[in-house]
Amino acid sequence: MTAVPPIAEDRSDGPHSDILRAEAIRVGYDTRVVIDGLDVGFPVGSITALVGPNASGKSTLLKALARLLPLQAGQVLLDGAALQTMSSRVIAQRLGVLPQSPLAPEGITVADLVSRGRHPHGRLLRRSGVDDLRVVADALVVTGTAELADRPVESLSGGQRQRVWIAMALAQQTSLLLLDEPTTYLDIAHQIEVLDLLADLRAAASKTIVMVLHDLEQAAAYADRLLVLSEGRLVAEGPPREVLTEQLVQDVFGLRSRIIPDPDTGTPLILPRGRHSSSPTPQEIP
Amino acid sequence: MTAVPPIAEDRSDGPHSDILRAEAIRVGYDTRVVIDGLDVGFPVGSITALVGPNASGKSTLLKALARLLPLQAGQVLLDGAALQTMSSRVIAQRLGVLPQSPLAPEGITVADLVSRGRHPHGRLLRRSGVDDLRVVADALVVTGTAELADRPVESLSGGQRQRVWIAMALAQQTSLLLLDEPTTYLDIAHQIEVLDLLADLRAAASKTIVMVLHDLEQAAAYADRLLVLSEGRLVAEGPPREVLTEQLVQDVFGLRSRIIPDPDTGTPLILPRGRHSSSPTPQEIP
Amino acid sequence: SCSTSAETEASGECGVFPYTLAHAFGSSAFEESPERIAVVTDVDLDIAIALGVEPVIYPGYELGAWQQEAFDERGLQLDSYDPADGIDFEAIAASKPDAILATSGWSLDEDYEKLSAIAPVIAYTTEDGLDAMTWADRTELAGCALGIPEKADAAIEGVGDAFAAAAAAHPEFAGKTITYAVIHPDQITYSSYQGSDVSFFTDLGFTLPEIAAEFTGDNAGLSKENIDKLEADVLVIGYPFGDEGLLTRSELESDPLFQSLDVVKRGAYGVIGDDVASPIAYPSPLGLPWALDAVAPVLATAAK
Amino acid sequence: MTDALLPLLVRERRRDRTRSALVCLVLSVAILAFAAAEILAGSADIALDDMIPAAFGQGEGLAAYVVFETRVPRALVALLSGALFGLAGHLYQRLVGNVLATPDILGISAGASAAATAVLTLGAVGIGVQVSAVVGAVGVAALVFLLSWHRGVSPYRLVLVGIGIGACASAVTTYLVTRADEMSVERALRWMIGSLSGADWAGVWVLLLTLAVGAVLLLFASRGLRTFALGDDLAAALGTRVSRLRFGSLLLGAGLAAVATSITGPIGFVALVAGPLAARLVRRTDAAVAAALVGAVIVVAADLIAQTAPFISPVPTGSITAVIGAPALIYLLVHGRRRS
Amino acid sequence: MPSDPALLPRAPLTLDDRLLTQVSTRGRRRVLGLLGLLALTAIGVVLSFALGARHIAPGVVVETLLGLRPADDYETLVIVTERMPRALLALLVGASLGCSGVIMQALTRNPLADPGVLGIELGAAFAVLLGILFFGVRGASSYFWWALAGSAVTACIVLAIARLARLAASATISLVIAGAALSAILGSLITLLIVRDTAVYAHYNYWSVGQLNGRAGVIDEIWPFALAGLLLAVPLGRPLNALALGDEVAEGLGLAVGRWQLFGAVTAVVLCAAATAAVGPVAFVGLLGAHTARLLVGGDHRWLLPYGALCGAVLLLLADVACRLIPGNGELQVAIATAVIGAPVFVALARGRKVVPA
Ligand SMILES: Nc1ncnc2c1ncn2[C@@H]1O[C@H](COP(=O)(O)OP(=O)(O)OP(=O)(O)O)[C@@H](O)[C@H]1O
Ligand SMILES: Nc1ncnc2c1ncn2[C@@H]1O[C@H](COP(=O)(O)OP(=O)(O)OP(=O)(O)O)[C@@H](O)[C@H]1O
Ligand SMILES: [Mg+2]
Ligand SMILES: [Mg+2]
Repeated sequence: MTAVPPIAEDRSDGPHSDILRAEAIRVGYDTRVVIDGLDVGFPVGSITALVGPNASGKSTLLKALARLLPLQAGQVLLDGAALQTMSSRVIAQRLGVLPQSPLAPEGITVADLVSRGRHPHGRLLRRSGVDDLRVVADALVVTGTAELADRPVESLSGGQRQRVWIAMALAQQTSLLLLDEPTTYLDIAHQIEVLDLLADLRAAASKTIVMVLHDLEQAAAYADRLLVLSEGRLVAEGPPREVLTEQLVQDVFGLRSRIIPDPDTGTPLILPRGRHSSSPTPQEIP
Repeated sequence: MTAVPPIAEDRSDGPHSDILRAEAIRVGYDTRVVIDGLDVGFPVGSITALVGPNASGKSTLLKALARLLPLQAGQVLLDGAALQTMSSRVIAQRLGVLPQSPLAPEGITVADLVSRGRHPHGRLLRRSGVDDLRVVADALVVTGTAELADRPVESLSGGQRQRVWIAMALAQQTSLLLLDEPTTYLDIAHQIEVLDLLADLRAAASKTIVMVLHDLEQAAAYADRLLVLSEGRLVAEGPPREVLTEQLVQDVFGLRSRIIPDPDTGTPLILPRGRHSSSPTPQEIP
Repeated sequence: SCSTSAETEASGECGVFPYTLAHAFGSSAFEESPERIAVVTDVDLDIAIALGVEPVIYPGYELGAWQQEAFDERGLQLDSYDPADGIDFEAIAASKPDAILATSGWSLDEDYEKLSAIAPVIAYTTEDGLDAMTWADRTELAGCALGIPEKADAAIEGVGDAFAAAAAAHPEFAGKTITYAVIHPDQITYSSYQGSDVSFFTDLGFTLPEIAAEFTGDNAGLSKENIDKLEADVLVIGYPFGDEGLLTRSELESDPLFQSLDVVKRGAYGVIGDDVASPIAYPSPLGLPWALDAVAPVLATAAK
Repeated sequence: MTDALLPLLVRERRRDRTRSALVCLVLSVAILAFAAAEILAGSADIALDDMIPAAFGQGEGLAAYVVFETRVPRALVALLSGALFGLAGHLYQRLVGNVLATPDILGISAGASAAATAVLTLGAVGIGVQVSAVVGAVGVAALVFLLSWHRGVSPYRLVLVGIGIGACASAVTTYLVTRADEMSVERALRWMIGSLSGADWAGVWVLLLTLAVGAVLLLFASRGLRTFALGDDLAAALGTRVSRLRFGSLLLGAGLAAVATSITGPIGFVALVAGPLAARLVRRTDAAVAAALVGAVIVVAADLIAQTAPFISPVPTGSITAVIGAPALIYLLVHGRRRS
Repeated sequence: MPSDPALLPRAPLTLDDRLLTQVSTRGRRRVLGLLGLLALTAIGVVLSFALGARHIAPGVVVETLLGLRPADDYETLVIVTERMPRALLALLVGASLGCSGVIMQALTRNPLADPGVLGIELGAAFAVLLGILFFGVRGASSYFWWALAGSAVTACIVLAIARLARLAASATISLVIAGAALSAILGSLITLLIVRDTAVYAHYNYWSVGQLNGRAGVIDEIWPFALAGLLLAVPLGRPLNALALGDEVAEGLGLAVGRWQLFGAVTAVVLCAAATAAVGPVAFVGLLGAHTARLLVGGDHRWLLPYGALCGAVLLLLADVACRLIPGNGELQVAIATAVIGAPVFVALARGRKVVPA
């Protein structure tokens, strides 16, 4: 990974500049409507963090945006065109998805799995060439899974596996990435690495990134914009520092917390106040 | 759950008081030795957090402690008796495990899954009685999954599912709990809730808890003791505030960070310094 | 001679060459009377031998007792092919036949193409010829196509005479009703239903009971609960696959339901084995007389 | 880093391809060798000099008949039907994601048999039987798909419905066969076990055409099938139209299996074993070509044994396929590396 | 911020109670379902006494059951010597197969596995054939012992192969593949043995059609095995429940995984082998029965086992009655009726099943 230019804080908000827009969508499952009448747009080159309590509909929204769930009403526009009218292949070339808990087929190797991300770019008769392999290799390297290329996916540790899935999404080389909890299972260093990588991608290739995160501090540190979902409704939206308040955390998550600025960077630090999180005798940190 | 007494900081270290001890164990998989010659003990009523980078062997160690992986050398003692000599059932009555990413059989409902945690307490022909049902109901309630009791597990959101698995481990009612990343998929409030719950259990029922965590702040806030694993070796061990240093984070995780005390509780806050985590213009937090 | 109508309308004059046989799959032309004959079914082997023809090759099923007898009598040493995987076209081609005798044969519809590429096939004459033709029709057909109609007539007459003689020797058969049932491995079959080829019994003077009209070729199975439908003056039980199956002979005879039949109480029943059940089911000019010799005593005992 | 990894991946890829190519080559050579042996061996003695021209339809007389009309089409039918069975089985196993999922278990073969038997008992012959077998199979496939449709088709439901429909269809067959009272043992055997004794050029052309059409269609499907293993969601995310592809592949597999069945009868086990064997040989799960070749090898070799092995020959080919395929499968099962 | 003594928001007690009632009403529903199935079984038995190829007046049936009719009366004989043993046989065989189907599917974690999946059917068939061919074995009762021995041996071989294969593939897949492979080999050998002998073919065919007709005599042989197998299955509910969660979780729950797998396999083999030996390869009943049960009660094996047994029994009983009722004088093979009756129910259940679209 090379040095990257500072992030341009461009937050043009006109719907016309949104690469992806959901308009009055209703989605859900067989008997359950999860989201009803939601409008939301994602500007080109932005990083949006989708936060909210469990079962608030984050994954459902992500799936709807990637047309993995049929819309019951409304529409999703990709670059102004309705997703429903586009071919699966064209969508897959422009929009990559990482589901929340994907399952690898038995026996598949890391390299093989990641190379399946190249699927939307394949031609009927052309076997994947060196170009494809270069993309795969790149994805493996940036996710730190290069040494694992030959290993069967099922023999990896949880964090290794998660990074392989991220590599697959990256190998798809789409300008739009929808990631459902990409940092799950990762150790803190790898979490930061993955988030840095996403920021790099946004900066260097102007990718648009939408990701579900549970860690509000990371969301605040890396996203331009926070979407706060609660019970299927959008309860707050905007720059992290404006959106994230102790009140919001209390209202949305039902969590008492204290929010202080990072002494160095100024990004908000959310200090949860669980019943046991306080220690009777504060100690000096060495 | 009733009010709990403050956590007694009793850290008697004699091997005799360890409810679980690993002695010079070597474990691994078919071709790969992951941990070799590790000694570690877990005192009764302690909460131990197992931290370390991905692939450092945390899950492997946990599985070895729960005799889910055969030992290649050494032994694990549960209350002084070697695990290998004990019957599975007796072990299961005293030691509960939550694997890193368990898979529910298709179509199973939440209540059904959780009630399978009662397995080690069942008699051969006795149907699960009201007592069992009450334990199951309790486990559902404390994990906040009571409303989901009748839903098929596969129709839950990631966080809901994770809590159901935790409920199953709790329903096992063991004095020793080995949890592999119990907070994965959970929103912050639920993470805190689960950790509080574990602290409650330790305090009220004097359970011994060993858990893998990636969030070092939470590990520091809730554990009496941190075990830091790296490449299969124990590189640090002790009270969180002593163990957790910027140097350690740098050495073990390769992550630049700044550690400050929580202004209220004094527990360490680890502020990662990713390439993108600093903002050019620190802002005031509302 | 008794040509069937189907035959006369489509073929040349019987026994005169060149001769064209129109049959179910087209027609076969013979310039002169064929010398080397290949047969592809058991029944056709019988017909050939009954007509005094020595086939150049035949399907090597285990020979029936009547066939073995004929082979021994005439000292026949014939080539055969192993029919376990169907017709061995190669072996038949290698035997260089002038004609292939196939007046019977269940898979002829599938095999005809490949057989006719080897030599003209003497096939059954109509689409339903397999079921509709009697053994006499087949013998007749073979006689015409092989240029030996007189031998065919003689063979047919010989069988007729044998039956007439047996009927005369056993006047007690006349007018008695008879039921012929076989015990298959998986069911009891009422074989002598109205409309089936029961000439073996009727030629001896027996008649069919009324109940025989209840059964048809499609519906000849008989539940053991209804075993009383076998009642008649005389009952013959056949074991086409040997003394086993749904009920072995001893099981049958000790069965309370069977024992409760009148005909059984009277002792007016007989049991015949696979050696004769088969030529009765697949009659041929060679097998019939032999079967008659074997069955007549059984019938006589039962009809006493 | 990438620069270090790329050559490795390329090498890996090349090794995989070389391995695949090598396996396919070896299989092809084996097929040719077995087919040649089949053409050379037989109950009739033909001089080699007559054999060569005869094999190309040039000779005359006995040699021409035996070689060109009997042995060559038989070898070709063995080869082609084996390939079709192998492909169909492979396709279904990937479609459903279950090794037991062959056209048999999904009721397809039963549908073909039922339709074929129905028209057989109505008195139809030849091509009519084949056409109705194919129609029956494809019809059952479509029915199974439609009955299991509920906002998309989950493989599990597909299989359950397939089992049910298949049970009905085979009941129909059994019923028809027992009704057709005088069905000879010989014919029943041929129908049940699968025999190549009736192989002729018409069959060869039908099989060849089917294989060609099937191969082209499979080419379209195969890329999408690669993503199936990742689960329906990810497959869709990668641009595969999951339901459409599943429906199409279901019909395709049904068609392939039915055509082969209508010509040779149900040659057992090839559909089941070809896929897993091929996957273990080339160490990848998406080995359609290898599966076809494995199918072909099995049937050709089985036919050779069925026709020439001492003591047992000739026997219906279908009775030998398992004797070849099953031990190979067990061997690979026990000794194969855990990387399918 | 000082420690706050506030508690976790404690759910009101009523929720707890509602949950309990919810759970227990579900239990009650399951009990009711079980009673319903038992009633259906009883109805099946009664129907099987009352209906058949021959029309017998209900009064006669009742009188026969009460012992009011002369023992040598034809219709009484039909009921006593034909229908009663058959009903009993259908009951035993159906229950054995249904139960063994549930176990096999749980052990292999494969919904396509029928009880014959370990090669039991073909093993039995092969042994019967050897008996017929080389030892002059005749009659359903003698077939029974050969079939039993054959399926036991085959199942052992399959288990051994699967054990050897464990390192190379997952255990459940190995089991399934090994079973299929061995079955196929035996099938071939059978064909080779019978292809030249039409009489043996016919007898093998008779055995392999799978029918209750004419097999009443084997009741004496089958009942100890069926009963033993069903008893062995009683303690299996909980272990199978744990096994369904995967080997690791099961082990964590205190299940000696390997031992219970073996025990389950043995039980399933005993059940299926006895049933197969008695009436021929009709393991399909087990597949249908197990799935029907699953669709009715869900995945709890403590319920699945009895439900599976009863579903199998009901299915076979009704099918047996149906195949006696076809117009005409004969009967249908029970396998045909099983499919015709069972399959539509099965398809309907499978369609109605609330599966989340994958
Ligand atoms: N396959 C499904 N069938 C039915 N309901 C579902 C399904 N998946 C999710 N749900 C329900 O829809 C709601 C939203 O779920 P969703 O997965 O979108 O939540 P989420 O915000 O992603 O939560 P998490 O943080 O736990 O992943 C929840 O109530 C959940 O139970
Ligand atoms: N089933 C397996 N077969 C072979 N190797 C394995 C298997 N599972 C894990 N490993 C390897 O063992 C090592 C330790 O893995 P382990 O799962 O214990 O890591 P971990 O510390 O739990 O990591 P994570 O935080 O990613 O869960 C890793 O190198 C991993 O690749
Ligand atoms: Mg989610
Ligand atoms: Mg882990």
